Parts: sequence; C-alpha cells; structure tokens
Amino acid sequence: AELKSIAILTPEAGTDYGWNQQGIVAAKAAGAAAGVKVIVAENLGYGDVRPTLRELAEDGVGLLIAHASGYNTAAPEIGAEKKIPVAIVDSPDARAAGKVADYTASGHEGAYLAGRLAAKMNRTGTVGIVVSGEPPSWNSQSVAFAEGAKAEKPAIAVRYAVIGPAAYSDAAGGKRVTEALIAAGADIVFGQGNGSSFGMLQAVETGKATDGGKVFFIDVIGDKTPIDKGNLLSSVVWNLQPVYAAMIADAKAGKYGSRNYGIQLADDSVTLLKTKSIPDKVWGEIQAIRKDIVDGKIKLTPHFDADAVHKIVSPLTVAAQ
Amino acid sequence: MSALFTEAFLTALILGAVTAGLPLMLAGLGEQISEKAGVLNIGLEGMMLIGAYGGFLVAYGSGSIWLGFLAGAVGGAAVAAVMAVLCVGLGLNQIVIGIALTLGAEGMTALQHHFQFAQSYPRLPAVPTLPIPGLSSLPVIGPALFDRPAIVYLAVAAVAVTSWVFRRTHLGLALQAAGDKPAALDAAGVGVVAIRSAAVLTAGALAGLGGAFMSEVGAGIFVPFMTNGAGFIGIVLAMLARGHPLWLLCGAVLFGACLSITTALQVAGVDIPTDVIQMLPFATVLLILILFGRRAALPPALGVHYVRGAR
Amino acid sequence: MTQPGHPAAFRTDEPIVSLFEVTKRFPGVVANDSVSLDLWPGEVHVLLGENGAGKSTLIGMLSGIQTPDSGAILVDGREQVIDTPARALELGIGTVFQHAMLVPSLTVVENIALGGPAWSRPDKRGIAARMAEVCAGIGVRVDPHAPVGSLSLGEQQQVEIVRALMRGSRVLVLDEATAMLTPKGSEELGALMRRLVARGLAVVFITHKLNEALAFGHRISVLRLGRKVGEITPDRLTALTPQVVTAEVVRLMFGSDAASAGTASGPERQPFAGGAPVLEISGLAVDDEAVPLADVDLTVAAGEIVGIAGIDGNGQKQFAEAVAGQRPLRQGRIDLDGRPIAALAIGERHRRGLRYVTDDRLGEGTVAAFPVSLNLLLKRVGDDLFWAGGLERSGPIADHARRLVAEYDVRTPGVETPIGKLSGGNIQKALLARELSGEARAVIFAKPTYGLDVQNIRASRRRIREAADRGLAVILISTDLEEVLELSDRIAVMSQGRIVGMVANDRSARLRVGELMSGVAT
Amino acid sequence: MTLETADSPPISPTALRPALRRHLHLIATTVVPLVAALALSGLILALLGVDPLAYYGWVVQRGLLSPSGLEATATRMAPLLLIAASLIVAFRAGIWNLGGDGQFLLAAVIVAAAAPALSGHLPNWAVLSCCLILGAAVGAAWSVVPALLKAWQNVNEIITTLMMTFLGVSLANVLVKLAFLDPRTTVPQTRTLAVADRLPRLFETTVSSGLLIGLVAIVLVHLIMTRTAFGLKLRIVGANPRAALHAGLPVPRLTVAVFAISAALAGLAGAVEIVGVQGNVRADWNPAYGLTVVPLVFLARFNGFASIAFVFLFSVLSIGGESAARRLGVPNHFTLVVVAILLIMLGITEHLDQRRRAAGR
Ligand SMILES: Nc1ncnc2c1ncn2[C@@H]1O[C@H](COP(=O)(O)OP(=O)(O)OP(=O)(O)O)[C@@H](O)[C@H]1O
Ligand SMILES: Nc1ncnc2c1ncn2[C@@H]1O[C@H](COP(=O)(O)OP(=O)(O)OP(=O)(O)O)[C@@H](O)[C@H]1O
Ligand SMILES: [Mg+2]
Ligand SMILES: [Mg+2]
Repeated sequence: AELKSIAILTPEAGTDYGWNQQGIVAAKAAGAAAGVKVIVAENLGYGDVRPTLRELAEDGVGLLIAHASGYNTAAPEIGAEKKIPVAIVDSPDARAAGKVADYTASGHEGAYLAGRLAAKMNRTGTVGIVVSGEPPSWNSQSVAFAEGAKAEKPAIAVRYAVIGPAAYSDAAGGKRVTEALIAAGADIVFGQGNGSSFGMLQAVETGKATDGGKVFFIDVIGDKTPIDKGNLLSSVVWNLQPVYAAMIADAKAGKYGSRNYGIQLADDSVTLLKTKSIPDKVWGEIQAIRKDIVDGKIKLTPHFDADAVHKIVSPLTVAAQ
Repeated sequence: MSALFTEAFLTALILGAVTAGLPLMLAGLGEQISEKAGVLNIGLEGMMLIGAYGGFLVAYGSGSIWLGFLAGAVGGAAVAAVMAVLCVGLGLNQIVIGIALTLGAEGMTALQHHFQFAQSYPRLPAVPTLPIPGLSSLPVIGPALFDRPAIVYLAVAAVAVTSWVFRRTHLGLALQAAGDKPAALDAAGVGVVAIRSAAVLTAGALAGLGGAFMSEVGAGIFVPFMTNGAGFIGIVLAMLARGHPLWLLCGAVLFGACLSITTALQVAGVDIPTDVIQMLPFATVLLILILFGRRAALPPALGVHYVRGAR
Repeated sequence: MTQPGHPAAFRTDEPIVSLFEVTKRFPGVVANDSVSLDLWPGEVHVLLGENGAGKSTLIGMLSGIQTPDSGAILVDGREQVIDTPARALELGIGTVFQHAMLVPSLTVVENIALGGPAWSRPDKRGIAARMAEVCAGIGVRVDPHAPVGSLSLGEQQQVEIVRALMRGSRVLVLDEATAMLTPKGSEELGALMRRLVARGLAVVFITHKLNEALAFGHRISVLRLGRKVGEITPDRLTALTPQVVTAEVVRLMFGSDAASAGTASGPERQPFAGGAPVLEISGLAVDDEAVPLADVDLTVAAGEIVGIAGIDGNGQKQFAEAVAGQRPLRQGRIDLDGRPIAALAIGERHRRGLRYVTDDRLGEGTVAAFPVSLNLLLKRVGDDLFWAGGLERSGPIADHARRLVAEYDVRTPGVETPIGKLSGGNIQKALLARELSGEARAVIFAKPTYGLDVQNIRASRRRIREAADRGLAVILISTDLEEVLELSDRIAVMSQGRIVGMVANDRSARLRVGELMSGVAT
Repeated sequence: MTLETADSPPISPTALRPALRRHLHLIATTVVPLVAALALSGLILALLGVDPLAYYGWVVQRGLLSPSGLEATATRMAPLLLIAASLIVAFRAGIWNLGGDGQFLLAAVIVAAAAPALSGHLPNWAVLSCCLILGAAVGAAWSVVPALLKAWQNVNEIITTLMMTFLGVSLANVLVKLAFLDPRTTVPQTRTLAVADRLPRLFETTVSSGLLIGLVAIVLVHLIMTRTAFGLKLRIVGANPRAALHAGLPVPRLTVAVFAISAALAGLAGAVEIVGVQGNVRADWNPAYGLTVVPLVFLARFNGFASIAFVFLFSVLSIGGESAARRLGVPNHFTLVVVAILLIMLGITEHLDQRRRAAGR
C-alpha cells in the first residue's frame, strides 16, 4: 500500500538522551531512508492521547507509532476506528494483521553485557541499580544486569532501589537514592530513568565510592557522551531505526501486523556503548560474551515483572548462592 | 545484611532524609508565615519551581552557589509579588491565583528549560560543605548532619529565627493579628497590606530558596516539574504545624526519614512492594492528623481579604 | 446623676481637633453631609443620632478608617490628612471602636504592644507596669496577661481605653462604649471620662442612651441623616433642666413628633394576673469553661414576662442556649406545656413552639448574604408550605416575607435584599418577625434592644409586650435594668451561672435587684 | 476557614436592564479578559519566535471548529464537569474538599477492575450502571475519614483531603500493580473494557455519553443547591455554620452528606472517564483534573451554568493547544502558560466588575 507519512507520539520531549529521543530520532531516520514524511507529536504526557491519535489519523498519517507503554490501549482502539495501522509497545499479544504490531523493546541482552562489564570493573564488591519506576522494559534490563553481574562474579552484591511514585522527573530523588546506593558500597550504578537519570548522573559525578575511588554510571537507551564529565562507563544503547524501517517496509508491502518487532544484539539494534573509561582488554572480553549471546551459547530470557527483579536483588538470593 | 548497614550507608540515609526534607521545610516555613498573616498561599509549588530554575540558572551561569540561592529566593519572591499585588492588594481569590501561578510557573520553567538546557543538561559540581568543628567528627550523624553545605545550617537557623520572630517580636504579634483580626491590627496603626505582603514575599523567598536547594544541592540539575508536589506537601506541613516552626522542622524530617526508610528497605532487599513503602509518609501524617487533628486549626481571617472600613 | 460642672480649667482658645464641613458618601447614601464639629480640651463631646445617622462614619474620619470626600480636618489649627489609623495615632487621636478592635488570641499586653518596632521585643513587663499606672490613674482593673478572648466585652472596652491613654492620646473617641456595659459599668465609665477631661483630654462619646449623654457630656451634637442638626453648648447644657434637654435632643434626632415619647413602649405593665405554667425549667446544669450553670429553676406562665437581670457574662447566654437546645445539658429538665423537651433537638423544640431571639443577630441569627425572605424561614427550611416535596415554592416564600415585612415594619428595599445589607434595627425586626410568627408558645429574648436607637427600641419592646399579651410565656434577658423593670412581671437575677434571687416587679424591685446584682442581698 | 465568595452568578441577570447592556456586560466580562490573556500569551509566543495568530488559529481550528476536535473537546468535558459539580456542592456548603484527585483515581481503578470482570456476566447496560454506582460509592468511601474528622472533631478538611489524595494516588498504584494487574500484558495496568462495551457514544460522533452524565449532573447539582430545601440547608451551613446550628440544622450530618455527595461525584467522574473513554487504568496514571477545575468553579462563583462555560473554554484550550503546539513546534507546556494567564485575567476582570457593581449599587 502507499505510505506517505507516519507519526510518532511520545510522552515527553525528544531531548532526553533516552527513550523519547531515541524513538523520534529513529523514526525520522527510518522515514528519511524510506522517503516517508514523519510527524512528531512529543510531550503528550501520560493522559489521554486519543484526541491526538484521531487528529493525526485525520491528517492522513498512514502509520501511527505509539511510543509509550501507556498508549497501548488507546492506539489500537483509534487504529481500529480510523482503519490505520498502529505500532505499540509492551503488548506482544495485541498483534493483529494489517492493524497492530508490537515492538516491545527489551534491551536485556545489552543489560546483561552491562552487568558483566560492571562486575569486571567493580572494585568494592557491590554494584547498584537505580530506577525511576518499574515499567517492564526497566525490569527486564534490571534483571539482566543483575544476572550478568552475578554470572561474572557470583559473590557480588547487587543493590536495587526505586526512586518514588511518578518519579520520572524527580532529579533530586534520583540523586538522593543514588547517593544511598553509593554509600551502600556501589562503585558502579546502573541507572534507568528519564529526568531523574540526570540526578543519578550528578550523584555519580559528585560522589566517592566507599573505597575512595571514582563511581561510574551505566546508562540506558541513549548515548550521554556529549554531556559526560568522565563518569559515564557505558550505556545500553538502543537503536529503533531498524524496527521502524522494517515496519515501514512491511506496511508498504501490505504485510503489516504479520509479525512483531524487537531489538537485539544480533542486528546491533542493541549495543553496549564503548567509552574511553573501558579498558581495551575488558572491552575485548565483553565482545566475546556478546558473540556468545548472538550465537546462542548464552541463553537469556527477559523477565518483565517487578517480582523477578526483587527476587534477584534480594540479599537472601545472594546468601543462597 | 549487617554488612549493609555500615556507617557510610546510615550516614547516607540520614543525609538523604535531610536533603529531601529541607526544601519541604523551607516551603512549609514560608507557608506558615503567610498563613499566620492570613494568606493561603496555594502558589507555593510554583514559587518553588521558579526558585529551582532561577537558582540553578544563576548558580550555573555565575559559578557561585550563593548567587544561585539568592536568585532562587528572588525568583520565588517575584512570583509571590504577583500574589501579593493581586491577592493582598486587590483581594483576588487566593485559590484561583495560587493555582494559576503554579500552572504558569510549571509552563514557563518547562519552556525555558526546553530552549535553554534540553540539549546540554548542565550539572553543577558538588556543593562544598562546611564541617562544624567537633560535631562533624561524631560517628554517622557527624557527617550526615554537621558536615553539610552552609545553606543547610542557614535553613535550620531560619526556623529558629522565625520561631523567635513569632514569639518574641512585635512583628510576630503583627503577623498573628493580621491572620486573626486584621481590623484590630489596622486600628493599632499597622498596615495590614504591608504586613501581609511582607509575609507573602517572605513565603515566596523561602519557597524559592527551597526550590533552589532542590536544584542546586538536591539534584545538581534542573529538570521540568522537578518539585513534584513538594509545595503541596509544604502546605500540609504548615497547616499541621500551625504557628510552631519547630514542629515544621520535625514534620519535614519525618517526611525525609520516611523516604530514606523506603530506600533503606529497598536496598536491603526487603520484599515489600515499593508502592506500599511509599505510602508510609502519607499514612504517618494521616495518622498524626487522626490523633492530633484537632490542633490543626487555622487563623480565622485566613483567605479573607481585608478592606479598611468595609462592613 | 448630677450635671457635671463647667470645665473651665482647660478652656483654651483653640479646639484640639476641628472637622470642617466634612462630607462622606457611600454608594447610595450620604453618610455625612458637610458636618462641622469642634473637639475642645476638657470636654466630653457627646454625639447623638439614630442608627445610621452617620456617627461612626464621622469619627471614622478622625481615626483614619475613612477619608472625607470633601471638607477638612484641622488638628491644633493645622489641616491634616488622616488617611490611615497610624496617622491618627500619631496625631494623638485614640479610638475605641463600636466593635472591639482587639486580637482575641493575644493577651492584653500583647494587644497594647501591637504596632511597636517590628524587630524589637515587646517589653511586656514595662507595658504591664505602665498599664498598672494608667489603670490606677483612671480607676480600672485589668489583668495584663489575660488573653483578650477570655475577657468580657466590658473589660475589652476598658482595655481599649487604657491602650488609647497609654499612647498618649489627647483626643479619645468612644463609639457606643456603654452599649455592652451594665448601669454600674456605664457609671464608672462616665466617671472615668470626667477624670480624663479633667486632665486636659478631649473626649468624643457616642451613645444611644440619653441619660448618659446628659450625665457625662459637656457638649452635645446631634446628627440626623448625615447632617449635624444641632449642638447644645456647655453653657446651655448647664443652664437647662435635663427634661428640657431631653425633649430638645429627641426633637432634633427624630423630628418634632417623637419629642414627647422617650423609650417607654406603652403604659406601665399591669400586674400579672396569673396563668398556667408553660415553660418549666428545673435543676438545669450546663458545663462551660467560663460560666457553668447550676441549679437553675424557672417557671414561666402563659402571658407572663420573666426578666433575667444580671451583669453581662454571668451565664445568661449559656442559659438561653441550653433552653433553646444549642448546648447539651449536664442535668435538669425542661418542660414545655407539660411535656419534656430537654432531649429534643433544636429544630424539634422550635416546632413545639419554643422560640429564641438571639442577641447575636449577624453571628448566628441570620445568614447575611441570603435574602430577607429566606432568613425569615431560616428555622423552617423544608416546611411543606414553602417547599413542595423539597422544591422551593418562590411564590409562597415571597408572600410570607412580604406579609411579615409589612406586619413588622422591616424597612428593606425588597424581600430579595440580602439581610446583611439592612440596618441593625431592621435586622432585629426581621428576627422578631421570624420568631414570633407561627405557633409560638414560649419565647426567650436575649438583649433584644442592644445597639438599637430609641424608636427601634420602642418597637421591639412593644413586640415583647404583645407576645405576652397573646398568652406566650416570655423570658427577657437583658443587661439594661430599665428595660427589665419596664417589661417584666417578675425579675430573676443571674450571677455566676445561678439564679440568685427572684423578685416581683413592684416599687421596691429596683433596689432589691440592684442588691442581688451587686451581691449584697441573697 | 472562610473564603470570600458571593452567592450570585458572575453575570447577574438583572431583568430590568436592557438586553443590550446585558450583552455588553457579558462581552466585557468574558471577551475582554480572554483577549487580554491571549494578547499577553501571544507576546510570549512572539518572544519565542512563534506567530501567535497562527497558534491561536490552530487552537480554534482544532479545539472548536474541526468536527473531531470539537468532539474531543466535548468528551474531555465529561469528567471535568462532574468534578466541577463535586466542587460546587462542597464549596457552596463551605467544605473545601481538595481531595477530588484521590477520590477520582481510586474510583477509576476500582471501576476499571470491576468493569471487565462484570462484563459477560451481566447485560452491558447493567455493567455500566453498576460501574457508575461503584465509582460513586468508592469516591464517597474515600471521603469518610475527612468527613468524620470534620463533622465531629472539626479538623480542617483542606489538610485531610489533601493527605487523602496523596494517599489515594499511592493506593491506586498499589492496587493496579498488585491486585488488579492484567495478566496478559507486562505493563502494570488493569484489564481493559472492550470499546464496544463502554458508554455509548452520542449519535454518530466519538463524543462519549459521559458528556450527558456530566451536564445532567452539574445542572442537577446547580438546581439542588439553588432551588431545594436540602440545597438551602447546605448553603446555610456553608455561609454561616453558627446560624445553621442556631436554626436547628443537623450540621454534622449535613457535613457528612456534603462530603459524601461531593466525593461521590468525583468518584463518578473517575468511573465515567474509565467506562467512557479509557477502558483501563495504568499504574502512575493521574490526570490531576481536580487541581485544574478548582479555579474554574471559583471563577464561575460556584454557579453550575457558568462552570459549564469555563470547563468548555478550558477543554477547547487543552485540546486545541496541544495541536497548535505540535504544528508550530512549541513545547505544549505552553498551554499551561495560557491557562495561567487566562485565570489571572479572569480573576482581575471579575474583581473590577465587582468593584464597578459595588460602586454603582
Ligand atoms: N457592606 C455594606 N456595603 C454597603 N452598605 C452597607 C453595607 N452594610 C450595610 N450597609 C448599609 O448600612 C446600613 C446599615 O447601617 P445602620 O445599621 O446604621 O442603619 P440605620 O439606617 O441606622 O437603620 P436602623 O435604624 O434600623 O438601625 C444599611 O442601610 C445598608 O444600606
Ligand atoms: N462602609 C460602609 N459602606 C457603605 N455604607 C456605609 C458604610 N459605613 C456606613 N455606611 C452608611 O453610612 C450611614 C451612616 O452609618 P454610620 O455607621 O456612620 O451610622 P451610625 O450613626 O454610627 O449608626 P449606629 O448608631 O447604628 O452605629 C449608614 O446609613 C450606612 O448606610
Ligand atoms: Mg455607629
Ligand atoms: Mg444601625
């Protein structure tokens, strides 16, 4: 079918070096490559996006990318009402031929690598995870990070803390909780959050590990290198461009909805960011592990529920090992 | 588990409680002053946000943390000035204007942030601390309470000063009269508008300072909507601690402590769902209300515009 | 009461303050129309005038509460702009306002300290000491550290006077300062004013009580409809007999027709013939922080008026509220027409015919923002006559209101006018209309004429008589002994929450009530 | 506490005044502040380098003129009207219920859990009716603590209702994440009520019949408060609680009734939003409608019809503003600024109008 334009809807501004920015940048790139116009509707919040979806549909958009788990009810409904295909996240079962496709992005493979990396570079015996909330994509990465760290160093302690309710913008909370984790011994912090992640970064930059040394930060989704002050160890970088490109291609080919989309190490839609803080030797080892995952030698299953996270970070689990 | 609750971790928890509680305390202190004088300041959240933004902007631009605090206080007071003119001077509805100011401040700071910092996300360096000789070497509480940025001591001093003003000065009497019976204050030769405006401006400055503390010390960065309802919690704290700045200090510390306990339990891996733990501060306050609620009376003239000679 | 002597000692060539042709307009009213007034040192200048004549407005311009639209105010011969209360205080003009201007939550000294330099500490001990001095000088006693809220209105007025003196006021304005005082309190205040002017102050004294004006005043000015309609100079005041002055003042205040009447509302009351008991109260006890009630027994027969005399704040309010149902009883019983009502709620007592005309007309008697028509039905909301199945029937409601407004001569622009816009006298008439209409059996009147002018007082008292004549049992609570003596068949005296004596209203009643009130007799 | 509010509508329809003057007055009190607010916001837009006229053009085009935009505006009005009704009952009775958001959200969560569970067991109309009743009941239940504290202990309700909102928001999240989780998705959200099973849409549009519920509720509330004995009793309590006591009204019981009705309406708003539009509740969802509606009903001086107008205006702005912001590349936080300025301008106008009326009394 003919596809002239697509639209992407994001809850926050596309300038967060994270989820929203990645979605918008990737959609624009995929659109440009396919010669399709891309309309960006950002900052829509977590309220009711139905009016925006309808308006975009009426403006002739041929594919609606609802880039937030919070939109996964509204988008298929409006897609059905306006007879326009939609892309959603976190609802793989909602797939419907010609109508709905899911691209539940799970960076768990990358997070596993990040966990291995963290454990390798860890000095204190403790690493930390700070999250702004417990959405599925955060959970799967938290679990994988902890698995990776423990696979590398079974005795390692993984400390975990959630900032607070609706804490996506709670930068002060991000900093406070990160500082507590650092005091609890973490010298590497795996941080997942939106506005709050800048507070985490600030805590890492201004804090000292319990051994007196530097604290490192491992980010997710985006690449914060442009704003790094030397504490960014790595990031589980996502690249949604292949996903969107495939969607556009499928839509043009009339096959939309015949499959869901995902990101994985194999096609580099998930990568671990190499910064100058990672010694080449370590990086080499990480690349080897990456290859094992891609080759299926290391099997990883994503766990999206918060319970799985709590279980793996519980000190009781540590004791049992 | 015992290895977890080390001195450093306990210190960090107490420190976290102080850092989280301090902006609430400053905002609550401002609200308390304003309410004592009879003005219900619903715009506190907006004043905090402008303070957070202004404080960060100036601290980042000038490199001086103190100029930042000054700017935060001035920013908060500027918003309060609008409130003083419209509500104290003209007598517009305090709730309407308060909410308008909060919405406006949210919008303006988010816009400004978008155009100014949304690409660079500048962050401030660590704020230097001022150890108090002797006390700062105490275990745990030494570094948590007595090796803090000077502004923390100043904020606590502000509570003491306010308490002193309330109980020991003519100004304190005037503030109370403005909230209890403005006509009597006027008849005694003190301008009600002046006293109330001063109270509102002070509230704005304190809230702005609280916001600046949040962005400069608490987070080291400004992000939109970062006050996250702190202003409203400040209002509740002020109402709970009517007339007693010290209670406010306790309330704010309690709030901060609940947040820290939440973090502590999570880090310890206690498998209580985080949302349940996060209800802790609210439930505690509600319990206090149920037990001691009767004391939470408000000044009789709160929210009532005063017009000389009207009847 | 004797006429004061001519205060020649302080006569100077110049008044301390002169109001020169001041005019003040409010929307729809000219409150003061080109009024000129001189305040001389050594004089008590009495301002008289019916309700709404413009007295408070006039002195409001002296105190900085109002500013004149035209005209001038001269202090020591020089023109001054008094645009704030602070300015008035600076100029030495101290005011005791009609409604107390003290902060109830602060203590007496704190109230006096109000207005000191912001950052300094109030010198409570010093203030208390100076206060003691001033108090001793003028012969009053006030606890300097008592919270003002715990003081009676009379005491509060004393505090305000002391405060004004402590500020070094040369001009002291007292707006209806005796309205809340007992006869003895008024007497003392009068003596105080005389001592003050003897020290060279100028006093402005506003009152509705002509006897006080004659007893305490050196000069009398009369306002009517915002104009100054006459002035009786000290020479004439000493020269004329009280009767002549009274007649002249009443003529000035109300026009010639009113001149002979005074406040008496009719012929002296006929001795009560006796009737069946309607309201029987026995062993009444009520808890209260200030004045608990104990052992109150009282029986009122149909057609009888029982007056309750006593100094204000001796449990009268608690008593009335307890009988009306606004306060829980600790013990005791109340029977109406032989049936117990003590367990009933306020509304049910009202339906049984028990009525309570409160003295707090705006505080609890009415809802100021609501129209007259609804205020007239405030105690009957939901009544089938006016609400059909809960739905308002505006026709009957308006008709009812118009009928009562006409019958009770409530002067209001319309029945839809918010009652708070009416004058005090008319609000009182509306309250009387509400309580006396319908199937009333017993009525409690609390200070029914407080703050009213002579004509309204007369009208209210007539209503009270008529109520009794219709066969209602009437309890009349009043601090105005004249009123009690004029209207009652029997007089109970209340003191510290008890009825300390019951007196038949005969020739010796005044004396015996006085004794009971002052605690001489038991 | 007391807050100054008069009992008359903002535009008092004095029958005697010529119609022309009334119209002029209406224009002066609504259009002037609107234009002033737009001009001021326009200035800010211009400073941001955006053409204000284009911006407003899109707002009007989308929020008011385009059929689907107008439908979106109308749909958005439904919960706002119910919350306005909730606030009118409370505020007129002198109860400052600021806990609407908690009542709204908890009701929404419980209804969202109940609706899919009931659907299939009962006919659709019965499911919907149950849900609406349930929402109202949950809202009312969440006001019990503040109501009892106020009625019998005289604890200030601003504090208690605010606290209950903070608590309610957290509890709603706990419920979504722990109790009512939809097992078929990884996202913490409740099960979804099918589109076909939601409140019927009006005619051939996308407007939810929630709009009708909202309109009926607010008009009903207005009439009850102004035309019935019950409403009068509540207003007496609100205007002068001592007079209410003196008049023999059962003040504590009426206070509890006010809380119950007000909170039930807020809960109903939650129910209508769920069974009308959303179909489910996600964790951390909190539209915070209460805070935005509070100033609107104050400006409407607690008059139901004026509230409808203000809610409409607000809805147009929020629907149209989002579209305009997107098309012109302004962050749509700008809508917040416009609303803020508008509230202030309306406040000032009302003040001036009151002064003028007082002067010409
Ligand atoms: N808030 C107000 N604004 C304007 N005018 C008011 C206000 N309150 C009261 N008034 C006016 O004040 C008057 C009441 O004053 P006052 O009690 O002195 O009246 P009055 O004419 O002396 O009546 P009466 O003799 O019955 O007491 C009313 O006539 C009313 O017009
Ligand atoms: N603030 C005001 N606003 C409007 N009208 C007022 C105001 N104050 C007084 N008035 C009007 O001015 C007139 C004079 O009122 P004022 O209070 O001076 O009378 P007064 O002689 O003191 O009466 P009273 O004996 O009842 O105290 C009244 O009729 C009233 O309508
Ligand atoms: Mg007067
Ligand atoms: Mg009067």
